[in-house]
Formats: sequence, C-alpha cells, structure tokens
Amino acid sequence: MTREPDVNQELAAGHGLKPDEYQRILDLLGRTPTFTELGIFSAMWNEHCSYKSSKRWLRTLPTSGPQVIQGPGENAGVVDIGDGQAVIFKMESHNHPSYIEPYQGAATGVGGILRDVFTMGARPIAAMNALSFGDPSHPKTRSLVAGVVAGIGGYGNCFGVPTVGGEVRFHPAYNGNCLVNAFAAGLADTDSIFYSAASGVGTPVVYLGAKTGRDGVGGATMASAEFSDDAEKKRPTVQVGDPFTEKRLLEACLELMASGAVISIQDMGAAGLTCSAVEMGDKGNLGVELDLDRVPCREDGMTAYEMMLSESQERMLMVLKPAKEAEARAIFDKWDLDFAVVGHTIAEDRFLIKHGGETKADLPLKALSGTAPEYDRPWTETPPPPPLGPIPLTDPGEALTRLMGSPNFCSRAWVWRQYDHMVMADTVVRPGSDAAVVRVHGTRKALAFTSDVTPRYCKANPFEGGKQAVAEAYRNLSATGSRPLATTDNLNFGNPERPAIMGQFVRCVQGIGAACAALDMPIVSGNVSLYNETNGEAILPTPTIGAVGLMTSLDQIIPMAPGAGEVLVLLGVTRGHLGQSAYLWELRARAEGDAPPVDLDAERKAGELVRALKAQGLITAAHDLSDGGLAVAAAEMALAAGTGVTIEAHPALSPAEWFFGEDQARYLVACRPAATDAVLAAAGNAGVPARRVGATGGDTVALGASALPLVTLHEIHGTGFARMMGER
Amino acid sequence: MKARVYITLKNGVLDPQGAAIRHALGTLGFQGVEAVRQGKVIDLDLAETDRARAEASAKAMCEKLLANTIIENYRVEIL
Amino acid sequence: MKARVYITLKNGVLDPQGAAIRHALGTLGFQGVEAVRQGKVIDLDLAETDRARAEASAKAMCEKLLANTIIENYRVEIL
Amino acid sequence: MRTAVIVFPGSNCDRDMAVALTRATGRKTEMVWHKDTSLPRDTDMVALPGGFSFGDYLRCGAIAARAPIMRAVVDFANRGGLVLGVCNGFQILIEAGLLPGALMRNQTLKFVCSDVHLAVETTNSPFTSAYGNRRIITIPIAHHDGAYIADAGTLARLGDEDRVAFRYVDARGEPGPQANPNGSADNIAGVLSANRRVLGMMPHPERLADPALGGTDGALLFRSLVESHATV
Ligand SMILES: Nc1ncnc2c1ncn2[C@@H]1O[C@H](COP(=O)(O)OP(=O)(O)O)[C@@H](O)[C@H]1O
Ligand SMILES: [Mg+2]
Repeated sequence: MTREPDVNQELAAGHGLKPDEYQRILDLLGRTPTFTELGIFSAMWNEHCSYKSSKRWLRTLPTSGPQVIQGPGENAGVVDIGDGQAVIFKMESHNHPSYIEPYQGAATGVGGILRDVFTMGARPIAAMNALSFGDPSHPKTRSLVAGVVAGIGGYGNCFGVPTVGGEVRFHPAYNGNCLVNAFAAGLADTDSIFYSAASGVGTPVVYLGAKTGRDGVGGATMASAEFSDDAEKKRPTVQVGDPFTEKRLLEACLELMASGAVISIQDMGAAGLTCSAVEMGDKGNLGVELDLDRVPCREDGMTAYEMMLSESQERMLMVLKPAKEAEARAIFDKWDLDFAVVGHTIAEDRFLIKHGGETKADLPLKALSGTAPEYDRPWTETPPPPPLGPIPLTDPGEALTRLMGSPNFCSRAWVWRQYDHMVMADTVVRPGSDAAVVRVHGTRKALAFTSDVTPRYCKANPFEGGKQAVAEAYRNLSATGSRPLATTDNLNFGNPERPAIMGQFVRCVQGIGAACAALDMPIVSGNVSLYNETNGEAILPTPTIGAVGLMTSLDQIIPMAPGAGEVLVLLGVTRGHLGQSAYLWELRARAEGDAPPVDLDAERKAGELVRALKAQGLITAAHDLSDGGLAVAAAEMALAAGTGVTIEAHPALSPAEWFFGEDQARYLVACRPAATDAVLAAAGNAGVPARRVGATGGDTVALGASALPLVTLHEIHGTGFARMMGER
Repeated sequence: MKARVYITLKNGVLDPQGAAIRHALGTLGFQGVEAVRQGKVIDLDLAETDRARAEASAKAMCEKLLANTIIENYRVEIL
Repeated sequence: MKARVYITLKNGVLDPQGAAIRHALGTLGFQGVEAVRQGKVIDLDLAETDRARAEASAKAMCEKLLANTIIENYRVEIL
Repeated sequence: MRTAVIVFPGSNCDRDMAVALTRATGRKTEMVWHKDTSLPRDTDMVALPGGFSFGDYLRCGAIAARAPIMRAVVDFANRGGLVLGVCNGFQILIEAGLLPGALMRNQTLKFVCSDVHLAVETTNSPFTSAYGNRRIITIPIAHHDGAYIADAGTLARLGDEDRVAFRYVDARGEPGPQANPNGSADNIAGVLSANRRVLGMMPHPERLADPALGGTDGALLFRSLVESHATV
C-alpha cells in the first residue's frame, strides 16, 4: 500500500479547511488526524455538507404545518396529501459539475435528487429542472444548454420519471457559473416512509448498488470552492451517471422496503460513504464500524481515503434487520446489483474505518457533524438599485414581439420536448402551462408542480425578491387550480465570505420565510449552493423555489387556454411598476428601480379567489402575471388557445406601465360574457380589485391600438429557442 | 483523404455501457470476459488532400465536436 | 488477452447520426467533410490466453450480440 | 383475453401498458420477468413495453432481445400469437428478428417527446381494425432512436403487403419531411409482421388511452385487439 501523505496545516488547506478549522480538529482529537481522517473531516465540514454559513439563517424558515410529516433534515420533505398518502420532494443543485461537464453534471444531478426521493420509500412521479445560463451570445452558453438539457433528459428519460416543468433563464451574470437545480417528487403511503436513523447495536450496515470508483474524489470540496479559470484542470473528477443502474436500484429498494427488511436507509451523495454512514449513526445515536475490504470496487488499489470520499453514483447504504439479510440479498441478485455487508453499528460513539487490516480512521462520530463549524458571517444590507430613469416609448406590439421572441420569453418546447414528460401516464397538464399537473396514480387526485424565482428582483431587493419567488410559485399553483401545499428551495448565491453576498442571502431567506409563512407553504426540504462566482464575479442571487400544490379532484384543474369569444378579467391591482422589469431589461438592458413590492395578503386573497371562481364554474381559464406583465400573459394565453386576444388601453397608465408593468398578485382570467358580472362581483366580495380588460377571439393579439397577427407571434415564440441555439 | 477517429473513455471513467455488455455476454454463456469498454469510431471522408492538414483538421474536429475531452480520449488515423 | 472489436455500418445503410455529425461539422466551419460514418469500438479483456481461441470467441460474441449483422459489419483484432 | 407484459430491467412503460391492457380487456395483465423462460399458460397476447431495457446500451433492444424470455416470445409469435412492441418494445422485436429493418438514432440526434399525428395505413390487422375510417389520429412519441430504416426491397415489400400500420403525417394527413419527427424512411411509424400478428410501433398508444390525459386515440388499438380476439 502506498504511504499516505503527512497531515499538516498545508494539506488541510488543500482540503479546503481554514487554519482555525484545522485547529478545531486537532483540539477535538488531541492528535494529528490520519490522512483518511482529514479527508473525512474535509468532507463533513465543507459548506456543501455542513451548511456552516447558512444554517443560522435556514433555522429561521417556517417548516411546520398540519400538512408536514417531515420537514428539512431528512433526504427529502414529506407532506400529507390525504387518504394515507404523502408527496415527498426536494430540490438540489449540481451547478459546478454541470459547468465542467454539462451532460454528466446535469445527469448526475438528476440521479442524486431522484435517489433522495426514493431513499425515503417514495416512487418518483415528477421531476423539474431550473436552469440559469449566461448570455446567449457567450461562447460557452449554447454548448452548456445543449449538454445540460441532453443530460437531464438522458437520465430522467431512461430512469422513467416524467420531467414536467422547470425554468430556463439567460443572464450574463451566469456566464462563468451556470445553475442546474433539479427537483424530484415521489409518492408513498404515510405508513411506509423510510428514514436515515440507524437503530440497534450490531445490526449489519449494507452497501447496495453500483461499485465504487475514484469518481469525484475531492468533489465535495470542489462544490464549495469558488471557480477560477483553471477549473478545467479539475476535470478528471467528473462522475458519470448510469440511469439504468439507478432504475434497478429504485425497483430493488422499493421491493426491499416492502419486504420489511429495512431499518434505515441513506443514499450516498457527495462524499458518499462518509456522509451517509455518519448520518445514519448520528441520527440513531450509534457508532459505525466499516470494513472497507468488503466495499465493491470498480478499480484496483483503491485506498481508504479514496473509498471514503468517492462520489460514485447509484449507491445506497442501509441498516438491515439481521434476520432478513438473505431475503434482501436475493432481491438485489434479482436486479443484478451489488450487495455487501460492509460493517455494523456499534454502541460507542465511534466512526471506525478498517482497511487491509489497519485502522484508517477512528473518530468520535457525533462530533463529526455535531462540532462542525457554524458561522454567523458578517453581512451588509444591499444598497438600493439605481433609480428608475425615463421610460422609453416603444410601440406595445413591437415590444411584445421582441419580448416573446427573446431567449428569456420564447417557448421552452425545445427543452421539454427532449424530456419524456408523459411516462407513467399520469401527466394531466404538460409542461408549458403555469404549473404541471400529475395525477396521483389510480385516483382522481392530482399534484401540481412549479419552480420559480426572478433573480433580477433578488439582486435589486433581496427581501422583496425572496418573497416574490414564493409568491410567484403560489400564483402558478393557484392559476392551475391547485391549493399550494409546501415548498422546497435551492438557494444559489456567490461567496458568503463577502458581506454583500451574505447580505443577499440573509435577506432573501427572510423574504422567503415571510412569504412561506403568510401563504402557508412551509419549507420542507432544500439545498444551498454558495461560492457561485468566477474570478470574483457572483451570479445573481437565485433562490429557486420549488412548490407543490394539491387538487382533490381533476375537476379543479384550470386550463391556461381560454375559448374564443370570452371576456378577460384582470384580478389584482395594477400600478404600472416598471422597476427591474423585463420591459427595461430585455429591450434596453437596463436594470433600474426597485423590485416590485409583494403584498402577501393580496397574493393570498387573489389565489383563493381564483380557486373559488373555478369551484363556482365562473371561469374557463386563468394565467398568472409575472415578468412581462399583462401583455406577455395575454399573449401566452392566446398562443395556448390558438385564438386572438384584445386588451384595451388603460385610461390613466402609460402603455408601458399598463401592458408591461410587473405589479404582483395579479391573474388574468377568462369567462363567458354572461359570467362577467358574477366574476367581478365575486372579486369584489373577496376584496380583490378586478376589471374587465379585454376579450378573446380573432386572429391577432391587440394591445390597445397596436395589433400583431397571432401567426407571427406563434412563429417568433415557437422558434426563438432554436434560433438562439443556432439551429435556424 | 480518409481519416478514422477513435474515441475511447479515459481510464477510471465509469463505462455503464461496457458493464452492461459484459453482463449480457455472461448471461449468453461467454465466460472469462473480464472487462468491456465501449468507444466510438468515426470515419471521415475529407476533401483535403494534404495528409498533415487532414490530420490537423480531424484533430480540431475532435476537440470541437467529436470527442468529449473531459471524459474521452481520441486518436486520429489518416488512412 | 485483449481483443478489439470494430463495428461499422454496412455500405448503403443510412447513418442519420453520421449525417448529423457531418452537418454539425459544417456549421462549426469545417469545410470539405464529404461523408461521416459512425461506428463502435469495443475493447474486451479476455481470460483466454490462446490467440486463436480468443479470436474465435470474440467473433462468436459479435455474431450473437455485439453486432447486428443485418446492418453492421464487424472486425476483430487481437492486440 | 389474457395478456402479458414482459418486464426487462430498464423497462419503464410496463405499468402504463398494463394499465391500458387491463382497462381494455377487463382482466388483470400478467407481468412476466425477463429471466423467466416461459409465458403464462393461455396467454393470448404479449406486449413488450417502452423504456430503456438494459439502459439502451450497445444498441436499443439488443440485450433484451437475447434475454431468456425472448425465446418463448419468438416461439409464441411463430405459432401465430399476438405480439405488440411499443417504442423500446419495437426495437426489441426488430433485434429479435420478428420484424424487418432497423431503428436508428433520430435524425435530429435529440430525444423527442411530443404528440404526433399518425395515419392509420391499414385496418386489416388485429391491432388497427377498430380505427374504421378514423384515418388521422394523435398519439405521443418519446424516443431517441426511432428512425426506421430498411433496404429498398424490404420497404417495397412492406408497401406491397400492406404491412405499414402507421405513418407520421401532418394535421392534414400529408406525409413528408415536415411531419417526420425522426427521419424514418417513408415516414414509417409502425410495421406488421407477414402474418399481421406482430406489430411494432414507436408511438405510445398506452399514453393516450384515457380521457384525463387529453385523448383516447390510443385506446382504439387496444379495443381492436379485444374485438378481434372476441371474433376469433
Ligand atoms: N427546463 C425546463 N424543463 C421543463 N419545462 C420547463 C423548463 N423551463 C421552463 N419550462 C416550462 O415552460 C413554461 C414556462 O416557463 P416560465 O416562463 O418559467 O413559467 P412561469 O413564468 O409561469 O413561471 C412552464 O410550464 C415551465 O414549467
Ligand atoms: Mg406562470
């Protein structure tokens, strides 16, 4: 066996441990750690696993409610959907790996989040992906888009989960750091949910799934380090995903869980064996002893250090009922997957790693996570953005044409056509609507899924931006007719050691917390990705919100497409807020003014009104307003329906303010003419301002005096993505 | 000029495809297949008649499109 | 013993992938790429130590699984 | 009618297919594991579902076509049994030699998931008889390797023997490149065996066989099977 390097402060620094953190290790152990131990500490104490910069703030989020069965802290959150069933979901980033190798990075991101969900005993039923890329004209952007989308499809399609939603945005702030946030949701019975806490002394710890290779050794450390231009050199650590193995792992795990053999289970993610074993022991107040000679390896001569840090995909760790070992082995044989007893639980608080007859690590297990550093990093308030300058006069029709064909507003069909969004035959509302709707198999119930954030707002005003991300998710869920249930988040920010960035983080989290509390959508899981910077240039603060809504009957679904000859009613207040609007950014590259303020009470009233209008049979269609305002919402409804719309001009507001203002808490709903008065009356009773703003029909989209043919819009919107990709 | 490009996975990079083929060969009764790695071969017909230039151009194609140099090696052969 | 198997499409069999690669090379500015055909190379590590037997066995693998002999040719090389 | 769905590792439309078959036949579908060597007794119809059997590694359907159960499926087909292969199932049928031609990577090189229009080219089969004069139908596709190719002789024979079951067309029923989602020869989306009792098709009829999912054109295929079985 090759001699291991001497451990000292310099080597610790190479592992991303700061001098005071290394000192903490020395104090804790009363001796110098071994090389393997150092690797274990570096994995456990990096930002990715320990949440050392964010924990303090995450604790402030609302995480409970009558619907919540399991909040943050497990592999995924668990939420009651009635009838003894639960939806289990989470979102997670794979930003840095995707920047380095877009296909595999994105693919393994999908693999990781699916594992988080089925580890809990749930069969995945829906996936989403929230993607942020650099400027479309940046030389790397197209290949990143192509690779990431192909990777997400390649993994999800093969695995067999419908990928039903997401977001794609482009902004130069992501030129050196794309974001790939993957969401997955699964379904389980509330009485058969599995957790990670081990129990029982001397119970076998079992390794399942794919073999261990040197994949991503050092990856957990990489995910928490800022990028520099030599990121390319870090490439050999790229992991390759194997969705075929993951699919078999899913089936084998669900079979095993059904057999009653599983005491606890934990997937192996970043620093796989280390984090999963520690987690199981820590939660169960037990020690763990591992014999690495028994770990199935793909490569020769792997060291303890490499095995403990390997990020090979498609692996699980389980604690099994001793009497069921043979049964469990048979299930894994059936699926041709590796199965090995690699250790057992012990009574003492120890994490004992043996390899080749030597003890490679002997650490206090609880202290590994329990004494992980936690920082209250200094932060500063975000200064107000530059004031809103004069608003350019652009013909509304022309402005709409430019917006609808732009990379940020054109149809995402180019993306979702590469995703199997119908497998499992329960996708009731497909991608392209406000939220996707997936039926709960074998029932008339359904779940709605959406993913939202407007990073421009978060940059200008992190608190309102954080609120807005949740509010928009709430709106998307409501516009499809579902009742928002709960939320997951993926908080993507720059370097938290910079007070300005930490300030963005703190304020966004506070905004998210306020909105989740007010809208009754507790956070049940989430993920933090920091250090998204290249050469000191941070991304826009991007706290992606994934949210799930429930419909107790498919009859509650509200389509986005109105019929012809219907009346359009705008719900909510329009003041003509153009600060940080798409109108200014997409048309003039100006990011000015404050982000739109979010009135959470108004959001709630408007959302409840939309659901009530549907329940009373008063509306035929609904769509929420978000960036791009009334004009974009009207155009999207027209495109969905294949029928024209007319929106009248506003007597007081300028065309820019009226058609393109981004005031929040608004919906555009359609109703039959005869129902108009009833809709307006119901809105009045609910305390939601409402006004008739137009009608459907014809073959143009008319904004006041300015009209453009629907076919033109259809063409521009439909081909925008392919044009951006250089395919047309 | 004809060029042949070989693209193979770098050492240590997981090859799920190769592993599945190996397994399938086992089920079909082929014993003693210890490892399988799958790669690509791409045959190019180039208008270029100069050998060195053809080779340089094929290599550029590998870098830009044909190979994923993060996980794959390539080799160009001028036939 | 190491064996390398080359699998290529038969002449006349349409190769959409090759065609698409050719097109993509064109868009990337590579001129004069007249034809592209894509095939596979499969590297086998065999326990067999006899050359002839290794070759026979690799060929049998091609016939039974590795190649679709309706549309593909194969060639085995013992290294 | 007794139906069976073969489950390969990596199959992922096996449940969807079973749901559609059970709904059409009113009888529970048997799920058969690929390592089995025989079909359940009295099976009337076998379905090879969509998905990524064996990860689609090597060639789509290649490894599955050599799984132990396939010997029984081939025997069953040779005895005149009804076999339906959808998507990956179609690829497996081809690799198993039960249908001619090959399925290659889509011309765009991209996976494509979308509704497509199909022309029902023949109602003279146990899979298509219920379509009657409904010639243009909508069914989703979801595949990466669906470009059907065959040599000229085979294509001519398929035409002469009325063995093209479905073709990709546009909304007006016109075939042509604008309606071809993957580069298939002659826009072929599904083909029948010589005895017309084996059908392979890339589109997924099981995905549009339930009004809640936005259409029921796929259900007619399953109804055809049930009706033709009842009249035997
Ligand atoms: N990466 C993606 N994958 C799948 N669907 C996507 C993706 N990006 C966007 N979509 C879908 O496109 C539609 C429009 O997206 P977006 O403009 O972000 O919606 P909204 O403004 O309603 O939040 C939504 O249905 C969304 O789910
Ligand atoms: Mg929306």
